[in-house]
Amino acid sequence: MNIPNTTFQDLRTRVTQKFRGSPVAIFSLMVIVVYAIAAVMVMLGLVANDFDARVGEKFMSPNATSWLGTDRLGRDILSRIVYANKIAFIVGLVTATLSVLLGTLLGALSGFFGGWVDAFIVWLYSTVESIPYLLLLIAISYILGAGLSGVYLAFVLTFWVGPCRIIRGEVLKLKEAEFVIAARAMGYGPMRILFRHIVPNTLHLALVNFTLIFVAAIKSEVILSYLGLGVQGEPSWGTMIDQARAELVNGFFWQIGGATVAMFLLVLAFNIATDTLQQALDPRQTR
Amino acid sequence: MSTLSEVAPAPILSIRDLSIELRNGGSKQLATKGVGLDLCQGEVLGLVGESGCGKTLTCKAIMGLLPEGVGRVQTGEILFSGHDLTRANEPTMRTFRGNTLSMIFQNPLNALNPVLTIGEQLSEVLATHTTLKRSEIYQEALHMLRRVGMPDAARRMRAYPHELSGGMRQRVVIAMALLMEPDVILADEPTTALDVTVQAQILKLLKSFQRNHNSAILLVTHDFGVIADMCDRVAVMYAGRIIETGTVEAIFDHPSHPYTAKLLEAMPRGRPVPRGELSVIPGRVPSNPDDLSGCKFAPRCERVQKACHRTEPRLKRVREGSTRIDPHLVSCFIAFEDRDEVTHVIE
Amino acid sequence: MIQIILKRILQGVPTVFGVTLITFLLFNVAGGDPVSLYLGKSANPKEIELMKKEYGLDQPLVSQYTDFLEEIVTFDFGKSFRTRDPVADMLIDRIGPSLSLTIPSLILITMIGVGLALISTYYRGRLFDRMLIFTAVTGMSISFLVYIVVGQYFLAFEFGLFEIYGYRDSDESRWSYLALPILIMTTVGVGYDSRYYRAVMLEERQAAYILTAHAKGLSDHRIMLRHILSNALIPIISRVMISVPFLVTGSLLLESFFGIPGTGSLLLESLMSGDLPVIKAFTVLVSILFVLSNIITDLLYIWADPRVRMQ
Amino acid sequence: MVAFGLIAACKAENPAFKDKKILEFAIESKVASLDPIHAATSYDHWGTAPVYDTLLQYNYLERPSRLEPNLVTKLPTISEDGLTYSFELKPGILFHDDPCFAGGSGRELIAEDVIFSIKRMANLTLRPKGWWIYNDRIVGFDTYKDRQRNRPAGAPFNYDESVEGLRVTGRYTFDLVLKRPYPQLLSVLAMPYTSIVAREATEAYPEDFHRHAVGTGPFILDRWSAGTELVYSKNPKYRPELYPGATFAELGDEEAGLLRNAGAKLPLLDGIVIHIIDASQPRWLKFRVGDLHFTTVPTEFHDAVFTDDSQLRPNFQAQNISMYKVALLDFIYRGFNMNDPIYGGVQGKPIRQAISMAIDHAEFNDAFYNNTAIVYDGPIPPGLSGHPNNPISPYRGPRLSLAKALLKKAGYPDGKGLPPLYYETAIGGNLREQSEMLTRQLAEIGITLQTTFNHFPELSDKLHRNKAQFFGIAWNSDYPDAENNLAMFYGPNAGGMNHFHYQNPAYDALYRRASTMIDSPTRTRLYEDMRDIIIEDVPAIGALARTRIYLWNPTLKSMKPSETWYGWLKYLDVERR
Repeated sequence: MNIPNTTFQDLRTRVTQKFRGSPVAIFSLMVIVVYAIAAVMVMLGLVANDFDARVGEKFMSPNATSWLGTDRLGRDILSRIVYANKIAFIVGLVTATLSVLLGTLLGALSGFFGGWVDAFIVWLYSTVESIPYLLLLIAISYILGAGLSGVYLAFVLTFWVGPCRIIRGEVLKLKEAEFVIAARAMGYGPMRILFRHIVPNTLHLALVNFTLIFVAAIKSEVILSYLGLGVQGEPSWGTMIDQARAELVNGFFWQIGGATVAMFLLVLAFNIATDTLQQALDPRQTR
Repeated sequence: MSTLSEVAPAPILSIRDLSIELRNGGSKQLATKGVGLDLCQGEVLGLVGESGCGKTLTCKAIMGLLPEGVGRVQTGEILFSGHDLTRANEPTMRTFRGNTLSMIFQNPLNALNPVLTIGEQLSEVLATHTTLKRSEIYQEALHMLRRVGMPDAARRMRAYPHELSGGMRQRVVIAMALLMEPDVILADEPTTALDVTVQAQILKLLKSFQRNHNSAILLVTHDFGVIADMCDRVAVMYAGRIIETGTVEAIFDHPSHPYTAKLLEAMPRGRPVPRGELSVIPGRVPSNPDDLSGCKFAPRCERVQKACHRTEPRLKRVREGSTRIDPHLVSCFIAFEDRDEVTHVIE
Repeated sequence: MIQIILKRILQGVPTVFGVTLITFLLFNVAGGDPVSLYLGKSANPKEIELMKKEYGLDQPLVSQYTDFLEEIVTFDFGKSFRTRDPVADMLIDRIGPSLSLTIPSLILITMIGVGLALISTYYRGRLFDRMLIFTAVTGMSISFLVYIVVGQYFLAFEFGLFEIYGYRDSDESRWSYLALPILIMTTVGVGYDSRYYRAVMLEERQAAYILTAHAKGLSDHRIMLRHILSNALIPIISRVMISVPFLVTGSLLLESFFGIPGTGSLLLESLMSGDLPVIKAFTVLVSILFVLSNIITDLLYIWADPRVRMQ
Repeated sequence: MVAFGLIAACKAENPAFKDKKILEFAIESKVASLDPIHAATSYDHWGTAPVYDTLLQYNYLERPSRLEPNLVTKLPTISEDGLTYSFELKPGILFHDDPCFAGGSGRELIAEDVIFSIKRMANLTLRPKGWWIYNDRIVGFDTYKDRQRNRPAGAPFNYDESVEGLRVTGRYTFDLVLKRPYPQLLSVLAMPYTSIVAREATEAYPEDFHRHAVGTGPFILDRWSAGTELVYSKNPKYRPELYPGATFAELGDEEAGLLRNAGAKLPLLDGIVIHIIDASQPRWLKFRVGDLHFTTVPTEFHDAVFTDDSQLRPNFQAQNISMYKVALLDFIYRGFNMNDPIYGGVQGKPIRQAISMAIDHAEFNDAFYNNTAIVYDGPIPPGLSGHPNNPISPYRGPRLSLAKALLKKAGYPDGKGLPPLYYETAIGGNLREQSEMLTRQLAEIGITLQTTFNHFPELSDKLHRNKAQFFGIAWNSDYPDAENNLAMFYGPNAGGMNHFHYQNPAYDALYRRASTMIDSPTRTRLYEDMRDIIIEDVPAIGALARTRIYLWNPTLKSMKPSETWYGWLKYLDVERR
């Protein structure tokens, strides 16, 4: 993305304008907010506390007490879906934050200092990139064992490449910008220039990458769950879909349907938000 | 219609009360308001003004190429060859474009498709508008390339745009525009991207073509030097409005709008001004002129009066520089403050 | 030309080297010990030690690594822990079915994706365009696993349109087994690709030379097909070429769900059973392919873009 | 999509199968090797059984399964001291035709072949998975193995060296001499590991004998497509063997049509196609559309098949689908690391007992097996002597108040002060949900369970290295003798099959005594004593025995499945295509 001579203020205005102009984008933001609130409520223990409790017979159809029926262990599916939302948010947030931080740090150092630092970091990410993403993901989580921490690490070690590459490119460009040259003329140290002057100007790119990775993490968790490597001990949409695969044949589609729809809405909202964000940040694209 | 128009030659392109609306996200604004221009056969009309005043948009509106979903003709008409171009459908527009009505764009590098050869980009104009055979098309295109002064033209036919220098690219762009010997050429700052010596050559080329074919040129520029060399008449635009129009002599000798005067002051005659230097007048062009009541130039005007802020002045005829066929019009209260003579009003 | 190619190949060497290092670190250093599996459930410590010795797993790490490098250079990856077949043979056996799945899918995805993008660019902002974007974003938001499970259950089982599972390596029957996996892969892929190509083309559409083309009075068809498409060719080539190494890796999920004996299912089996020789060989081969396809991409650029050709 | 449908509509019917009796079924995992000495899993057994023969086999109809001679004329004569077993092969048994034999035509099976096949178990370069069955059993076998192991590098394995306990006494006769009594030997000789192979074949295909199956069995391997299917055709030169008659039949066999082929020459089929389908959904769907003749019911699909009282649902009955339940020699348990400072040893005994009382196996049975499994106490599965038919354990759950009392007495009231219990289990199927249920049950008495899911190699590695604190796996008996299960708690087996690292001298003494005895009330009493020690000490909390449920479409005839052995495909019959 090429955003010539725009201040961060301009970007913020453009983003707000873009979102205001699109009802779909506003709707997507609302969905994200609702999900986020639900996730916080789960964390505070206000809702879905009974996700692990036996509330009835196994495989009950939707009824007055269990709106989406029960699973094999007689647990309330709706509670589990809501609870899994928390997991999705944690997985998404942790993965996206760490990946973007790591990617930005390495990308910034690489672009700014050049030389062997750059050579090393470029080598590192082109190496990681040339291993198929799913293979790397599975290999890492296989070695770390199933479970949440393995999932995080596998995701971060796989996903940092994207932001790193982009931030590096942007830093390379900004390095020559007038305000950077001015800062140099003021005699500021390289670290101050890099992290006070250059990196803040790449925040919009970090934001877009953040949303992209958030979605990628939620979707990849399903695949890992299918392979038995996903979240353990707590319900996640991935484990629910994986569990419910077999139930489709039995004629119980509440679990797979519910988890799919729940996940679909959040991912859709994030996709739309990301799109809107990208449009606002890169006005050349009128998507 | 006044009696004057009966004497003047019939315009080949006539713009009446053209208002172009721009949409940006949810907000709308008028980029031009009530623009009126007449272009006669064999005439070069200069359109001058700061960047963003609506010159290029006006040209695009004539071509029917306003950015889709963003720009729209709100009111007015553009008469050409018996059609109102603001209402003409795409197929009709296509028969005009590149044929009897052509346009030369500012930046010659961007105006050429980087992955097609010069030859193909020239030939496709002929392939679209004529029924010539391939070999004839090739000959025609090559001939035109030679006419615009392209050295080694036969070889250049197979070249890609990036293999040519800026001046040569602009020659290609001009060759494309001239291929069909159009009646009207819209030249949108055809030389601003080029260096001084090349500028002169390109302008000479345009001028000689115009003379030979008796074409009409609407020359968009902000360089009064170019105007002086090329044009018969001038229209000055500010904030989407024509604020002064008249013959080159009238404008240069009797600039009646403070804005025009400032522009001329800023540029000693005869010396070309590099792009961007026009904005020596303090202040900025209003971002949304319609938010401003009264004269749009008032905030920057040194001679501003109370009345200027109340109502927007309309174009009126001034005596100095007006001829029988080419009236000198200006929209400014102070231009008339000494005399309350109102001769003619053009909306 | 040959110099360019040689130079690019040399530039790829550090990447391949990096992949070997990562692979080695992942599996030999961080990974668990696969040996006990292969001795069966009645293994005893003595037998475990013996087998480690046999496979060189008791050697110092450095010499294990140099052995691994030697395997790569000689393209002799030894034998699978699990099946005892030479790894090279296993990969060769499995590559055919994977390619029969991935190549038609890639071709369909690209053709449909570019086609839809062209139509969408032509009708930008109108109903077709909005529908396409909506469908693509919706499609992208559904888990791949759901496509597979639901596709297999409804299309193949309930409606009986497709074979449920299996593969037979003969020209007549192969496609009847592959039809549904290819359909699923294409459906998912088209969503992503048409959106991407559309963005690319819309960007081209904004270019100044497109305005010139319009000003010349060219027809929309000519502008779409000759001017926009030829410029979009470069991003299209990039996108297609990026996918090329993944043609060989097949599809982990599709292959295991539909019983296609391709490299994807081989990889999954190997990962699940800790079959290190196969995993390592596979990873390194794919990274080599990745480097090679990058080189080919560069060469294609030269063909597609006169600007690159000059340099 | 229509176009795709059209492509798919030309269904892949194999013309070679026309008018033939071809059996098709699916197994859920790849066959890794068709070399019998590698045949460790039931999938390998399915793959090898059609091609190879063992000396002994089980009677097809009789239940409980009883050994009967297969390649031999009769069961072996056993010397007084129980150490020498004498066998006599049936004459005229031919190996399959194969280029490895002179003239390409299979030669006759002789006693040397049996001895050769046993010696292959000593060849560690072949990595025999069944190495343990002769380990420390046959006179001279272990020294032979050691000698060969230490042979100079590059030297070939010497099969010609004689072993004292492996004696050829004639063209068709041979003796096996044991170091000490090994009453399980007969069962072992019906295991696929001990299938008889031809030396010519192993030498002709040194690198890929595991893909070139050349045996004496009822079917010949035509094709083995990696990972997709195994295709067999009838062996036209199969020795004259007949379908068993009514003498062996159980009640109901006749009604089930199992005697219709009595006296017919085997095999009845023209060919077999074994599909390999690892995912359960497609395997099940393929059976439901009739592409497969029979299937086992994946546990996830029990609800689709059974009503809550484990009867077939009406739609299956309407389709004339038949069902047969095979009780598995199955021991599904949760085991402890007995070396653990808190949960292991003597100090951990009350905690283990409390945990045992917290676990409700009936709930597992209901949720995961639709009550088709059998819950029992101790390590001896149903059908074997020593198995308790009634609940006998005072620690069988759910007894929550007693469990809490025990914990309190041990100093951990309501689990307070107890560190979390780390549970190791495998990945796959519904093991995740199982662990969730276990977590919930243990939480009732205040014990926190933290589960780690492992790939099978990892799990077995942890078990071998004594790294698993608490673990859940299943043990399938290798042969129908409780000795196999009881060996899991024998001290010297620690680090091997004794995953618990359980050490109890009294138990070991009982085991040593019982392991050399043949089946007798005395031995059963010893088994029961050992069983009760395990129930009291709780190194393992048990147990469930799954019932494998076979369903078959009406096109399949004379089906009486068993998982004690897999050689019974030769008795099956299907409708012609």
